[in-house]
Amino acid sequence: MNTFLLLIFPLAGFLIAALFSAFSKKGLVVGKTFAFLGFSAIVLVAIMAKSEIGSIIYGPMMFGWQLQFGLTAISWYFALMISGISWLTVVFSLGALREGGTYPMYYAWLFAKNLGMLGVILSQDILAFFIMWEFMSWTTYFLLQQGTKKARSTAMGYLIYAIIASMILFAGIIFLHQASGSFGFSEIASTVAGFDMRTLILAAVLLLAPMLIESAAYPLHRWMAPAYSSAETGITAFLSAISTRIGLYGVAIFLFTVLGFTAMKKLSAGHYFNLQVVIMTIGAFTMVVPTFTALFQHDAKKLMAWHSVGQGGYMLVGLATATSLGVAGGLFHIFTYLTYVTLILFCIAAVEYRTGTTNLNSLGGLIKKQPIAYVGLLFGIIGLAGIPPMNGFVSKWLIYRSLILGGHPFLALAAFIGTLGTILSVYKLIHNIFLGQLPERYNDVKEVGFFMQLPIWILMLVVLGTGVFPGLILGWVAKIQVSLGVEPLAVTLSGVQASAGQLNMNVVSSVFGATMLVAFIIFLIGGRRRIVGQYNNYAAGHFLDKTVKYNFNYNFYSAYEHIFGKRFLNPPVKRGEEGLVALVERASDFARRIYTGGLNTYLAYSLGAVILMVVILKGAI
Amino acid sequence: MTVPQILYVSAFLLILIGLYSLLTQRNMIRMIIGLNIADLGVNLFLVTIGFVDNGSAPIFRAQAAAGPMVDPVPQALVLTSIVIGFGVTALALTLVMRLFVTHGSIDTARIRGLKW
Amino acid sequence: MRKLIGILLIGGFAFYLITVGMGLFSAESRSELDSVGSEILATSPDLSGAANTVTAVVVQYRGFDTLGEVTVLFASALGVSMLAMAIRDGLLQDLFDDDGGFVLQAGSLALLPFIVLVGIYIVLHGHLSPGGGFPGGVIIATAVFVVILTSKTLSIPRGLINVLETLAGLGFLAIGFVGLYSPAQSFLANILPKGEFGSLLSAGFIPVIYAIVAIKVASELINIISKLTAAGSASREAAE
Amino acid sequence: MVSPILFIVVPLAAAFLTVLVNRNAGARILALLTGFALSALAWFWFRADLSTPVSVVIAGIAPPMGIQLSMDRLSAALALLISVSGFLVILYSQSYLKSEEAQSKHYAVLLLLMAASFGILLTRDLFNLFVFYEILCISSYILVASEETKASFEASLKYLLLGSVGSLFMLVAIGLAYRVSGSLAMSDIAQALGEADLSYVMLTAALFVLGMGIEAAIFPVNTWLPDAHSTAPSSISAVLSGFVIELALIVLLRISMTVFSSVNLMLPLRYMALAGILIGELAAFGQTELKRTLAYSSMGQVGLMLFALTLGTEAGRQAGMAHLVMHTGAKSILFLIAGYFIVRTGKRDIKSYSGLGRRMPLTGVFFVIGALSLVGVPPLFGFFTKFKILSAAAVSGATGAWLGIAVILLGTVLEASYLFRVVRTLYSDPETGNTRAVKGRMEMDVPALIAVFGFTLLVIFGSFLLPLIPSGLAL
Repeated sequence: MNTFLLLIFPLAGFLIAALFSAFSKKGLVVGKTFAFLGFSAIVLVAIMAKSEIGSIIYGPMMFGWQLQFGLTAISWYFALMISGISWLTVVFSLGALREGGTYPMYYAWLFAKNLGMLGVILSQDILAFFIMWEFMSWTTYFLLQQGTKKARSTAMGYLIYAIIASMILFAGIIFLHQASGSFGFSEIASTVAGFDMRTLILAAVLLLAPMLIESAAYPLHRWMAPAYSSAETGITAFLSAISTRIGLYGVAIFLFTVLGFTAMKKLSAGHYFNLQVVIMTIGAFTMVVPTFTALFQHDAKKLMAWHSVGQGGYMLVGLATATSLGVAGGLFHIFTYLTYVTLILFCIAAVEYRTGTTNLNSLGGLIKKQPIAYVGLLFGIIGLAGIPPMNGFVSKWLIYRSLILGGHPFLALAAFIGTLGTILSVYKLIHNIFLGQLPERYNDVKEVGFFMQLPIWILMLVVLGTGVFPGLILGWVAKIQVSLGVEPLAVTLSGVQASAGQLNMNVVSSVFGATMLVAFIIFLIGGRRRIVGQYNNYAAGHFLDKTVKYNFNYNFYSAYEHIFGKRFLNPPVKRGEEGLVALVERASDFARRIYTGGLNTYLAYSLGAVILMVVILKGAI
Repeated sequence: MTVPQILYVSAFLLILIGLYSLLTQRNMIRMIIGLNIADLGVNLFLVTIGFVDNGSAPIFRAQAAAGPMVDPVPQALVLTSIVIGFGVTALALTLVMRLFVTHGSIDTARIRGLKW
Repeated sequence: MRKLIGILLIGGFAFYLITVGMGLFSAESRSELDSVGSEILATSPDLSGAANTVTAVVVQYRGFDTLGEVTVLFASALGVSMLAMAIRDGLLQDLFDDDGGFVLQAGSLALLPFIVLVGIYIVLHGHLSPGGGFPGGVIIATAVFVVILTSKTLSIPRGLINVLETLAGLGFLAIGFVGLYSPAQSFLANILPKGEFGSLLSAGFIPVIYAIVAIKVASELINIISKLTAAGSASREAAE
Repeated sequence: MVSPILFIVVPLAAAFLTVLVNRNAGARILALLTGFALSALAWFWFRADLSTPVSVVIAGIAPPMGIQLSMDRLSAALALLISVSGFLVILYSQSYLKSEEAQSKHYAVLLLLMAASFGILLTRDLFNLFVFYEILCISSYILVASEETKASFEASLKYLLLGSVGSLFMLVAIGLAYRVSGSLAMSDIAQALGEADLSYVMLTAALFVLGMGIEAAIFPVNTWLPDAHSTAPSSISAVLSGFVIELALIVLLRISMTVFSSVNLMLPLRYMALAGILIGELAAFGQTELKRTLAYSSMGQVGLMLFALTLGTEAGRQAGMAHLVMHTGAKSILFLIAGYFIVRTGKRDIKSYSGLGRRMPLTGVFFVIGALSLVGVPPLFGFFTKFKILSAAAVSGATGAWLGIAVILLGTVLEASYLFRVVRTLYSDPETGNTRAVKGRMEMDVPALIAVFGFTLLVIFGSFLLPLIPSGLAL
């Protein structure tokens, strides 16, 4: 029943909100209230649905096949994340959305997107999966448009990638349906087990490529950062947190359930094609390249969007190891990343709400104006950088550990390099927004209101809480591993107690806390503090007054950028993308030129067609 | 060569001449004439199909004609085909008149506002 | 280049048309029909009562085609009148500007009744001899065309022609309906008495339909011609 | 007694009468009533038990001497489609044609076109088919030209000359067929051609298929389509794209599969279909005018239908016909709305429609729904038909089936990208100066809105029709 409601509530919400926005010009307050109530209901239903894991509900008949939906361990995990983040986004937007903005269908599309995502994770056969997948892609497109003017063209970029992904998946489903005669996961798995190598590779590519596009894996990632960063900031948070991770859900489901372990083993033993190596390599590139692209962004949202791409690489690598530690790390990283990216983006949104910009070159010094946003951002970036005691440390630890134990030194190296880039860029983020000189125009900036603070507080709590007691989440992750057929991780409340490695976060955080305490004590008793004004500066032996701009926020890391920014991080993929577009345009031009407008030519075509047809008919005998 | 063979060949030749002028002429009026020539060829072809050696017209008279009658069906078809050809030609000429007014030309190479 | 492509295509087409066609037609020397025509020839005198079998085929056996044919004419007349309506800028003014002079005008007017009479004769004898509604209708239209060519100030009674056109079309359909709801129970069934074979009043509804077709054809043709020559159009009258 | 012949006679009579009425209001009402009557008639036949086809012989003379019409399930379904969409288009024209002088003639020609469509559908006589085909062609030429712009005359004349060459080919083919069979009834010809010399049949088939294929817009002979569909009045574009080409396609397929069954026409047609999809979608991608884009998209969609119909399996045919119904709905929506945009802005370029979606919210939503269905997005009808086509292709084992799947999926990507470029423009901020050009009320007039809404309903709920769509292509 709750599973059913999990689909019905967003659907009803979508329809009601759409109707409401179609017939009412104003009424943002009503919309907000409705959305708050609706998403609260969805969260409640999602929590209560736990008892229904394993049950199946049947959807409508389609092509002679009864669509199946149901909860599994992994889909409950995702359902909680989806509904939770949606709820937080809605709470945040209670404060963040201003009257008079151009968000006619904001809540309607949010509901619809929820329906799409919940549908994808609840579907228990590939037909339902595909239908909900398409729905999700399209609603994302519409949701992305609820933002700036620029959002429309970047959303178009997303749409094209999404359509290509859908069409590949479409081909895969047609292919698997033709091969197995069924849409069910288990029937397909048993058919796939009997495939020969070539067919198996085809099936794997057709199923996994669209998931990799959706999760913005390396060479197919270029749509994501521009699209997400130009959306409304609450939406950016929501999308970065969970939307792309549905692709990873797909990878997990397809690898472990639809293709199955037999097929995966077969694919990973091949000499000329090794699935695991391919996915891990993709993951490694995704970890490194987008992270360093993020480093050189001058817009906070864009920077975070590039990190969303980069962090996906860790999750992908973790899942692809197919070991107990790695899968747990990948799955847990999805959760941890979700928490701190939302936290960071909410804090950025809070700053944007007051200052009207997310441009890192023009912000600065807001630490005293928006202290809560500062602390929230601090918590978030500590998590993002993978430093204890935040939860990001645990998930990254699991992934590193699995890579080292699994004998993938280069991957581990890539992961470390990625983390290095992350640390550098999050430093840029917090420095350019909150530290340094406060521009005078921001003298009147205040902290944001209650509704915008609430999600930040909640998320700070979660980031720290699940960092100190990772077992809260890891316990469920172990259950997911059981259901996927992976050996479960031995988990305690405070960490991991496996033979492959042990981690006690209580100890780690205590040590961390104690160290901090000691440092603080030393700071208190050691030096004498002198508080100076922000214009009390000097450079090159000269004191600087107000009139002189002394702002080293501007073009942060421009030296690094000069060394390797523009030269080799982006170009190959960018050139490929541009080349493809040019190719399509040229092909289109060629096709158009068939229609010359000359009547004689057209008549010649028809006569030629007759002759050609006779020739083909004769040849066909 | 028998009579029907001559007729078939001339019918085909007429069709080919008509099509050739459709393919190569740029003057719209000439193209319509070409269409009419080809139409003529088709009509001749249809009539020839009903041919019977020493056949007479399929009309019953008081004094019975000697020998067989030719097939009446193709003749009826040709009647229809001629009428249709007339209708199409009239419409085509009207359009050419309008085109001449709007484009100032009846050359297909110049009437290429719609392309690509 | 255009010619070369034209010749190549035509050559290819001719190759198939001649080889394939002639392969079959080379054996062509039939002393009797092997088609449905022979059945029609055998049944026509009884079934239709028309001496001219072609007429029987046109009006009765394939009467539906004739309805379609009349509709084609109707459609193209509609099209011509819709599209020619706007030819107002004297495109053809110089062509038709001169009248034919008194002799031709008077002569054409004098000829008018005779040409029409010939037309009517041909229409009415369509079931007996070559001729019928189509040629007859064309001849009647020719009478008007001759007058249009010679006279500058002819005003065509458009309203009357439209009414005739519509009534003829509806009449054709009505006869069809009579057949549908008569005991014969099929559209366009020939239910009128057949009369004596070979006489003027024979062959059931065939002369009636041919008369209707003649009216239709004549009125459509007059319509088309008068539109195409812009006869009686507002601009022409205004130009004078 | 309700005879199928009424399908042809009623619109014909109405067309004759309309000219006599010669008053715009009267003509409008008469056309509307006729459309409604035809829809009711079609509904009657659609609900009737047609497990054995109902045949009607004209003048009480059975074939081969006479002409036979036959109403089977396929014809009934298509007749319903034609009459309902004809009715909706007439409804739309009530507001669209307001400024036109010769409304009564316009409606008369439209009714003739409908009569001819039914004639083509029902007749089982090859020459009778030709006659109705000619009526269809001539009325299409007239309707295309009735926009009375420079471009529409050009398009109409090109269409006319190409179409005439096509009918010339058809007539030669009919002559050749009559020569070997001695009959004009399709069943007799089918039998005779089955025993005839193969190369003779090939020439006949090629001539017939490409002659009729001109109206059905199969790939190399569809050159008239982008011109004609883009310059015709939008209501007529909707008719031409909505059911005329589809109808010609179905009848063409029926004849290829029954009359010319001794040669493998499906193979060349399938390749032509694939070329059509690729060329059509690619060419549409590079267009800047909305209606021309839609016209090229029709070319691609025709290819899609033809591909499904030529797979040679039951499932393929059913999928093709379902897609045909879907395309009627979706393309009509898009063309009708495009017409509305042109009326409101006086411009044809996509970029001059910026911001219209916000000013006409309902219209904008309908446009998006139509576009989504054309692309094939799940809850809408288009997804079902596309899925059916692809799965039918996958199981058919026909030559080129997998190539076809790849081409179709590629075409879908292209289609989505150009259609949503339009949607993006509709919802972007209006250009300066654009506001001034928009005249009249912002939302459509009521009849037009109802018409578009009708097609939208079809596109949304069409999937429930799937089991009702027949697939038999028998004579």
